[in-house]
This record gives sequence, structure tokens and C-alpha cells, in this order.
Amino acid sequence: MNPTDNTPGNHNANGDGATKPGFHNTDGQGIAGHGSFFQETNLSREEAVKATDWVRKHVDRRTVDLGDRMDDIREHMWELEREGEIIVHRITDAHKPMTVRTLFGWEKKIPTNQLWHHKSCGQCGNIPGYPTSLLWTMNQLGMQPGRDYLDETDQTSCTAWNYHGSGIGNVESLAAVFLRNFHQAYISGKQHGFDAGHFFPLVHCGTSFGNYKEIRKYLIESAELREKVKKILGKLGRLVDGKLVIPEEIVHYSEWVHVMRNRIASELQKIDVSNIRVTAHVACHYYKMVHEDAVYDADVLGGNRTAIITSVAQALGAQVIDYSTWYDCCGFGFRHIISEREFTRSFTMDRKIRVAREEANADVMLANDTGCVTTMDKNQWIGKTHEQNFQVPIMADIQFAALACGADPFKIVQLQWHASPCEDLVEKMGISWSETKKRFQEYLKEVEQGNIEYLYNPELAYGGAQ
Amino acid sequence: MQGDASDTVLVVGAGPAGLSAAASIAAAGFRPVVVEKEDVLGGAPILSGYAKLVPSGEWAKDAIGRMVARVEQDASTTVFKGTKVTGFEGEPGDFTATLSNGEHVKAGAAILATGFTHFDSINKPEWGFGTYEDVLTTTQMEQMVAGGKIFCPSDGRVPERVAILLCVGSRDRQIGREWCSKICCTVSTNLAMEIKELSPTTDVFIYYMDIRTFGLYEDKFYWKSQEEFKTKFVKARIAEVTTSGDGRLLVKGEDTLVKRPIVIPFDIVVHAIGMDPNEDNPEISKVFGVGLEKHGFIDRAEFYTSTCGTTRRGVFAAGSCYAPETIDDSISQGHAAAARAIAELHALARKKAG
Amino acid sequence: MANYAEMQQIFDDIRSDFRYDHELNGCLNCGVCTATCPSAHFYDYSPREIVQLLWTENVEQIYDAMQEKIWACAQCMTCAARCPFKNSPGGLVAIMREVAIARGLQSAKDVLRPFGRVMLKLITTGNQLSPDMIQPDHFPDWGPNIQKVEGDLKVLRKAIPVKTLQTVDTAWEVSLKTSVEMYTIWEMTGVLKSLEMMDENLFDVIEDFIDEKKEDYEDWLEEQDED
Amino acid sequence: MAIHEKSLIDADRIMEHDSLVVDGVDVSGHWNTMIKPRYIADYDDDFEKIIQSYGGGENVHRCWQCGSCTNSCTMYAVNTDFNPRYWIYLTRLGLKDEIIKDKDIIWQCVSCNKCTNICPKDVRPEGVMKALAHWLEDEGHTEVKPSHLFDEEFWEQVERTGRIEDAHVIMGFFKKTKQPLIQEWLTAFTTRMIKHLPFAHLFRMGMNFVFTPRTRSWGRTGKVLREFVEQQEAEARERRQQARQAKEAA
Repeated sequence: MNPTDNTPGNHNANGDGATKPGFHNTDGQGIAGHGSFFQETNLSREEAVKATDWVRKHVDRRTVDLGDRMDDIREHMWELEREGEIIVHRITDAHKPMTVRTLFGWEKKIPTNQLWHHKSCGQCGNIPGYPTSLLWTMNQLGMQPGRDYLDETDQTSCTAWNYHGSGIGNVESLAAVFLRNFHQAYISGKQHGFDAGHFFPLVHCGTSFGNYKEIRKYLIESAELREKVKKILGKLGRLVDGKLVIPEEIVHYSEWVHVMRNRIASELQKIDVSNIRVTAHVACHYYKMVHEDAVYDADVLGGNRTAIITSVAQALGAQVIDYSTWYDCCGFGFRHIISEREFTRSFTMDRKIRVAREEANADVMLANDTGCVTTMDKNQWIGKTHEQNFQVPIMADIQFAALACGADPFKIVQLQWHASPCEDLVEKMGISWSETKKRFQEYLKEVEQGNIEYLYNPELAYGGAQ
Repeated sequence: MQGDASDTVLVVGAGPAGLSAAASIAAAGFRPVVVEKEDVLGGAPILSGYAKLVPSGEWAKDAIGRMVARVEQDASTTVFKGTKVTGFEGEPGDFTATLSNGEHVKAGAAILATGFTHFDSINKPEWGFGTYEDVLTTTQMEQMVAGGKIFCPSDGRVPERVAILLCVGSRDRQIGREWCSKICCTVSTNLAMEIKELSPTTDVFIYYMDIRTFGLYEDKFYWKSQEEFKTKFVKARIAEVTTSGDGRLLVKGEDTLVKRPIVIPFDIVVHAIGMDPNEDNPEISKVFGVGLEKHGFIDRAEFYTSTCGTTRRGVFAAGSCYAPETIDDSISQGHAAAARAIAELHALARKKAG
Repeated sequence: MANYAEMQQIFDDIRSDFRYDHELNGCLNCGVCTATCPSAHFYDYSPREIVQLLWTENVEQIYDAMQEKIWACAQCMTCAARCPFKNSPGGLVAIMREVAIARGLQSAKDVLRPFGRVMLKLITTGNQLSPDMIQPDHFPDWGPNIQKVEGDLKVLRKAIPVKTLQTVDTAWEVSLKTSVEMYTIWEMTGVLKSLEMMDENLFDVIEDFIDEKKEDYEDWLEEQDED
Repeated sequence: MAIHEKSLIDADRIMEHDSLVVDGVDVSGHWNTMIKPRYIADYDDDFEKIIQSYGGGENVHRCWQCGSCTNSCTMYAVNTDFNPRYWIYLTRLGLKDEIIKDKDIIWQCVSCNKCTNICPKDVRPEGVMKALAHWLEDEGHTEVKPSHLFDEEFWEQVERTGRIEDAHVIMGFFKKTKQPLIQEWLTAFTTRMIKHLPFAHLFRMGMNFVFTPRTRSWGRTGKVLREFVEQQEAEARERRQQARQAKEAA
């Protein structure tokens, strides 16, 4: 990637343009060495960077001993399986897993094949370009619908939006929904001529991801809860050998994007995006709920922040720009986005959009969750009613990746559903918005005639390969 | 084979505790064998380049340097540098230690003065260390003070404001550090004064949950830094450190007295890093057959009648290998451990003599 | 206004939740939770205060907080990720909200009335935000640019190249069997009961809908048998 | 959908146009409501110095927030918003906006000095209250209240004569506040006084009212006092000015 002033850990990495505006009292001194050897020198920036490298070399990575100090829920899960309490839906070699590291340095397997798409209830109704871009990318990588992935109608929302918004629902209902959906994923292979466990769930939504992990933890910790939901799952016929099926890992789609980023960039990328300034907004429920399970990579942001989103943007060659409210929530707030939008819009404008615009001068803000994209995308326009006319295109990381790989901004990336100025980004990437829009409008006429092109059609998937 | 078990005490580690233990043993007419894994003696104050020590105000290299000289110049003391103990067998009064250089040492007792490891701030990534060059640790800031000039590592400018964040790597269950590191409050107030002394235009803010400058450190450090050096104390634990558009750092917290979130610009942020158990403790525990308490420090068998004891008879301990400890208390403990070891050798000799 | 015994009851409900001890370990008033709380940036709301009230068992003020404050929480859970005590203030708020509903507090009813559409969608369809919910008159604040291509919603949805997404009144197509399984979960876990407590009208609508779907499913099963 | 938790938002942080059409969309009322954030974005580093330049504020930087002042405070006992510890904290960090919010109660300090007596670090909170009240006055944050005018009249008389004459103070106060000089309560009060006081006493009061005696050998004392006060004020102004300039230069 091209280091930029504001890229974390990359402050002074290049000579040109490294002078940051707004510094006061600058007297041009760098550092040489450390300890009592601190001296005044006139080092060049590059030399200064070298001299301060010791900071990074001297410190041990986070992986050293945190892992031993913290309790890994997965170990308890294996124990429960040994005791015959549960069945663990395993990630096998057939899933072609890639190994990543998480916050405490634990390893996590990310399946890259034979995936069961678990869609997001906000995404699909609101920003459909999110799942379509994902499916499109999978197809482009040569994955075969129905064999390498599945998109079923037999799934429900995780229902956590409602729970976090209203408090209606409870741990039992959340747990039953979780186990029902994941049981379906487990057995779905059978209808297509495969074994149970063939397809492994790939969760599209940040909140579902966080919620499922939390619920899994409760299930593993509480025998009472397991007992209660077992009754329900039994009634639904969703036990295997009388046991609950719990997945080895809960996997978020953006983790799949993370592990596939180099293949996406090397095999599929068609558009140079090195002139694009990207800001990343990682969903709170991705990396703050059960945070020990979020992906951290020593090569991305020094392993100091979750690698998700930044890693794919960097792999594609875009500039990732740091900004002061990186850690902030988007302002979604569950019930707030529906019934208390005054808060949502005020927060997202003040803590996200304004900062991305003014501080980072971003061409696009990438997110990895439905709620975040909706919040930041839809609530920009209203800012102009109070002299906050800040605008930044908002989309999911996979939508941006698909665009860079030549996907149609309308037909595939479905940007027509976004309210933020995605036109600007598309144009900057060298794609004509108006021409593709015209083509899409012609396609709409075809659609009216019933001539629809599919990335995937579940009926075709039955019985195996398409 | 070196040493005579009846009058030799093995001292592991040559920091303040180990050096004081060795000095006491030699002064009592016994023979200390000091084994230090690093190539220099002096322990953390020397290895990490501390500036002026609490409470004396003496430079570390002078103060600890005297301790080193006292041990190195003593004829009855044997010192192994760059060496570790890899095996330790036998009974009280008759131990044999195997060293990493292949030598064997016979000793009647052993004192573990193996110290601690500085908390690694990279484990608290949301506080910006490793991401922003102007986020430093107290040891780095001490080094800067030792160098005689306060400036931002990123571009050398003189900081208008420095924030010191307390409890980094202490009192934090999220990262498995449930203990108070005891020294950071005092060290930080001392550092605040040193910064102001070197850079009078710099304002220092300390973000705290509690200020624990126990004993006589209250007025000499806490009050003095506040009243004479105008350090400001803000009751808040910082949540995140990021950077603003103009390159200054932003600390995000809640001012719990005003009861509002704060986002305040700073030029340097200093992590008052805590004390972890020595990262070698699992190895030390195995080699010496001593137990560790739940956080990973060396465990004590009994508090009241076995001062400086461990869970193995004949093996004593002193200083920050037990728990976060100050330099002067570590030194006292070193002497105490020496007394325990010598008493043990005397008792065994009397018993042998019948 | 509840009397003291009722308030004590409410607090007992909160602390008897099995998550309570996991999510409240202690509190040193450090303020990290409030520092990172999006709601605290705009409302006079403080997760630290909520934790303190629970920690000090201040039942009157807990009750008071349940009237209004707990609904300000955005449930982003940043507080939980940051708390040096490993408390989860957001998780505690979730428990308090559940109790507010179980006890039928008026505040909960008032807050949730405008949220009813989302609940209705969720309970009946198993997914929440459907395309037909995003009508301009419901979202004038999202501006005129809510959609960049004019056209009939049905056609626009058909132009999404994934079959399961070509729906208008649900986010994706859900099989009848799945819906009925979900209704069973609602019934068995008391979700429908709390809905009835919160909003009787909404409950009636949902009940009718569920009955209808169940009948459809029975019919479908019979058809399968006949085939 | 109005904001449900409206009581959790200060009214002055709510922005709303009653009637507004933008880009052809009617977003009147709550459709355009936005809230200003409430987080604190910076400190005023020099404010403490300014308060220290007022008499009484010199030791404010010593405070460590133990709360003894507030706990012992006479006013706090009747009004928990009266919190010296809190204002001292705000002063130290320069959170002026927060202080200004309390401008109408800071001056209520009754100068009992219990706080100053109990303070373990000799901050002299009573003095800080005075300094803050003066600062608020200097910056024009406090309106001139009748009590101010009363103080003024009181001081003017002392300056002239070295003592006060109740009737003159009341009359002067009435004039300054544009109140009628003859008031019902005053008439009743005087009538009753005449009825019950011994004649000699009344006679002396009458003579004093007419001839206004001065304290013996008062001489130029009043003038000297005034000059001293003015000099003190000028010096304080100068110090504040310097503090401000230093800040601007930085």
C-alpha cells in the first residue's frame, strides 16, 4: 500500500508529503536510539523512522501471553462434545479453511468453501448490493453455486436487532433461533446430495455475528439454558442424535473477504484504486462483542486494530486513511434508527461523516455491517438542514472490492439503493455513472419481460451442481 | 564444580534486590554466587535506562551503579553474567545448580531476585501505543528525560501538553491484569515534575482513578507535582487514544467529576505501564520447583513466620518477583532474604554438629 | 409510581437474571464506559451511572432509570469491550429492558410504540426491514436521493440477481416451514406473551397472521401427503 | 416521532426548524431535528491563572478534590447545586462554560469560611468563590442585581463618613433602584418605632439623619481606601491582561 500521513503507524514512513499540517513549535529534531542515548540530531525522516523502530522491535506482540490468561470458550466446547453433550459442526479440510489470528493471538479457522450464506435482515431489504457483491465475487473466483455455497430460504433473522432495540425476546429465544438456523446449515447438504456439515454458515451481519457468539458462550456456560432450548429444538426436530449442534467457529463474511483479499486482488482486480482514499468503519458488533474472537493481523495496522476492512482495501491498493473517530459507533442504536433518528443522524454526522469528510477527505467509507452502512448512508442528506452538509459515499467492503474487480455498479453492486454520493466514487474509479445507469435502465425493461440474469437461483442448486 | 554448600548462597538476578542480597551475604562472611541472565548488572533501572529514582532523586545509573560496584568489587562474590540457571537439585544445605554455561554451583540456599517484566503497552492497542509515535511508555519517557530534552518523537516539536495515563497494564481484567502495580502513581508524579523542569512551557495532565502515592510519597511527589509543578489531575480512565487531523493526539475519556465525555488534544501521551510477572516465571518455577500465585508472580508459602519464603524450603525470594515492588523495598527485601538464607545455613550447620 | 416493595421486586428480577453476575463484577467509577458511549455524547445518559446504581442497589433510582434512561442506550457494546472490570453495562441495560417489559412498565410501552413496525415484521416474517417499509413518507429525512433509479419497486427488486432477494414485503424469501418453526420458538420462549403485555393491538394482528400461516402450512403438508 | 428521552437533552442543544422544505422534501419539525453533542473538546489552560489573579483564588491549583469544602458548606446543606469542590475543579481545567451555567448561584456563598477552615490543602475555597463571582461580574455574565446596588450604596457611605446611617442607606438604595421613597412597610415600621423607642434614642436618630456624623478623625481615610482598592483592581486587570496576551501569543 502507499503509506499516507494518517495511516496508523505510518506517520513518517516516506519522505515526501510526510510533513503534517498544523504542527506547532516544530524545531525539526528527530530521535536517535533510545535510553540514555537520546540525543539531539538532525536526522532525515527516514533515518528517524529507523531509529524509532526499536519501539516496535522491543515490544513483544500481543500474542505473547494474553492468550494464556484468558479463557477460550472453544476449549469448553470441545469438552462438552467429549462428554456427549453437544455436536460440534466442524470446519474440515473440505471447507478449505485458512487460519487467522484473533485479538489474544488465538487461531481461528475461516472456511473459504462450501459456505451457507446467512443473510442479514437489514441488508437484504435495504442494501441488496451487499449480498449480491459477495455472491458475484464467489462466482468470479470459480465457486459453484449449490456446491460451493448455498443461499437458502430456510433461514430467519437472528432477531437480535429487535432484542437490542426493544428488549422483546430473551436469551432463550435468541438461542433457539441461533441453533435452528445453524442446524439448518448443518443438514442443508443432504438435500443437495452431500453429507451433513457440508455447508458451513457464513454470517453476513455484524450484529448476528456478535449475537451468535455471545449466545454460544451462554449456551456453553449454562447447562440450564441448554436444557431449555433442547426442548424447543426437539419439538422442531432440530437435534442431531438428540444433541444440539454448535458451530466450531462463528464466521463473518468480512473474515472471508479478509482471507480471500489477496486472491481477489491478484485474480480479479481490474481497476486501479490507488487514488482512492478509504476510511474504514468496522462494526461494533464485529469487534467489540466477544472481542477476543475478532481478527487481528500483525501485518495490518500493526496488529493494533482489527484487520477487517483495512486489509482488503490495502490489498486492492487503496489508501487507508486514519481518522480520530475510528473506534466510534455509527449511531445506529437499534431502536434509534427507527424511532429516535434525531440521535442517529446527529451522531453519525458529528462523529463519522463530518470527520471522514473534513479530517480524512475520504472518497469512501467502508463498513462491514448492514446497520452501519444504512446509518451512515441514509443520514447524510439531512445534515444540510443544520449547516452540516458533509457527504461521503458509504458501502460495504465487498461492494468496493466488487467495483474494483469490474462489477457493474447497478446490476451487481446495486448502488442505486444508496443515498450517499456513490456517483462520485464510481466516477473517480473511471467508470461512467451515466452510461452504466442507462444500460441498467435498459436491463430493467428486460426484467419486466421476465429476462432476468441470475448469479444464483436456489431451484437450480437442488441436486448438486448447476 | 564451584562453591561449598555450607557457606554459599546462590543469588538469581542482579537487580536492586539481588545486589542487596549479595552484599548482605558477603558482609556476613558467606559467599554469594550471583547469576544474571543479562550481560550487565543492575536490573530494570539500568537495563531500561530509568532517570532519577524515587524517592532519592538520584540518577539510576549512579545509585544502582554503587550497588553494582559494591558487589563486583567484593572478593568473596562470584558473578556470572549472561547466564541462566537451568537446573536446581538437592536439599536445603546441599543444592546443586546447573548453569547455562555448563558450570555447576553448589549452594546451601538460593535467593530468587528475578524481578518483573514491564507491561507491554501493545497489549492495550486502543491506547495508541505502537500506532502513534507520540504515544510512549513511562520507561521511554524516562529515557527522554535522561537525554535531557522533551520533544515529540514524531517530529521533534516541544509538546504543549503531555497526558500521563495511569493503570496501563494494571487493574484491568480485560487483559488479565487484576493487580495494582504500586509504583506507577509515584513514578508518574515524579515524571510530571521532570518534564516540567526540562520543558517549562509543557503542561502535564495525569488521568487517574485513584492516586496511590503511599507513605511519605504523598507530599514529596503527589502534592509537590501538583502545587509546585502545576500538574493537573483529572479523574478519568482513558478509553481510547486516536489522532486528529492536525496530527495531535486525542484522548477520549469521561471526566467523572463533570460527568461528561471528553475528547482532549495532546501532543504526547505517556502510558504509566505496570509490572507484569517476569515473563520467565514459568521457566523459573519449573527449574527451582517453586510455585506461582494466580497472577504468575512467585508464591509465598507463609507470610508471617517465613519472611521471603517460597513454596520450596531453602529457596527464598525478594523484590518484584513476588509482586509489584518499589526499588527501596526491593533492596530491603534483598537484605531480609539474605538474613533468612544465612539463618538457614546456620541452623543446618548446628543441626549437623548435633 | 411504584411503591418500594414493587421497586425491590423489579431489582430482584434484574439481579436474578443468569447473566447478571457475569456482567457486573464491580465498579471503580473509572468512566471508560461513558467515555466510549455514543449515547452519552448526546444524552445526559451514563452507563457508569447505571452500573453504579445496580452496584449500590439503589432500587429507587434503578426504577427511575428504567423510566427513561435505559432506552437511550444504543446497544453498541463498546462499554463491554472497554470496561477494565469486564462489566457489560450494555448487557445490564438489556436485562433491565427485558424486566421493564416483563413488568409492563408504561415507559417501555411508550418507547416501543414507534418501533412496532419492525417488531411486527420480525415476529411474522423472521426478517425485519423489508423494501416496502422504506417509503418516502416514512423517511423524509433520508432525502430525495433515497434511491438513485426511478421505477416500480417490484421491478427493481426483480433486477437483483439473487432469487431469494426478489421480494418486496420481506427482506428475503422465507419458507413457510421456517416461519412456522419460528412461531413455535416465539410461543415456547414467552415472546408472544411479552408482546401481548406491551401492545395488545399489535399482538392481535400478529396472532391472526400466525394462525393464518399455520393453516397454510397444514394445508401444504396435506398436499404433500396426497402427492 | 419526537425524541423520547428529551429530558436527557439540554434544550439549548436541540436544533430544529419548525417549517422547512429542502430539495423539495418537507422536513418540518422533528424531521430535521438535530442535537448538538455534549462532550468536552478542550481545556482552557489559562483560566486557572486568571482566577488566581483575583484576591482569594491564589491557591486554587492545590485542590485534590477531596470534597471537604462541599461537605462542610453551609449553602450546600440547603442547595446541593452549590458545590465549591466542583467549581474549583472546573476552574482548574478551564471549563468556563460549565461555570457560567452556575453563575446565578456561585455568589450565594455566605462566607462562613467553614470550607477554608476544613480544607486539608489550604485551597481557601471561600476565596475561590469570591474570585469566581468577581470574574463572572467582570466578564458581564452576571446582571446587576438590587443586592449589588445595596452594596454600592453601603460602601459609598462608609467611604464618605467611615460609618453607615441606616436611614440613608435605605433611602439611597431606594433611589438607586428607582423605588418610591415612602413605602407602606417603612411607614408602619417607623410609626411603630416611634411608639416604642425612648425619646432620647429617637432624638439622636433624628439628629444623625439630618447632620450625618462622620467617624472621628476619618479625614482622608475613605479616599485612601478607595485609591487602594482601585490600585488593586488595576493590578489584577493588568495580570489578567498579561495572562490573555500570553495565551494569544502561544
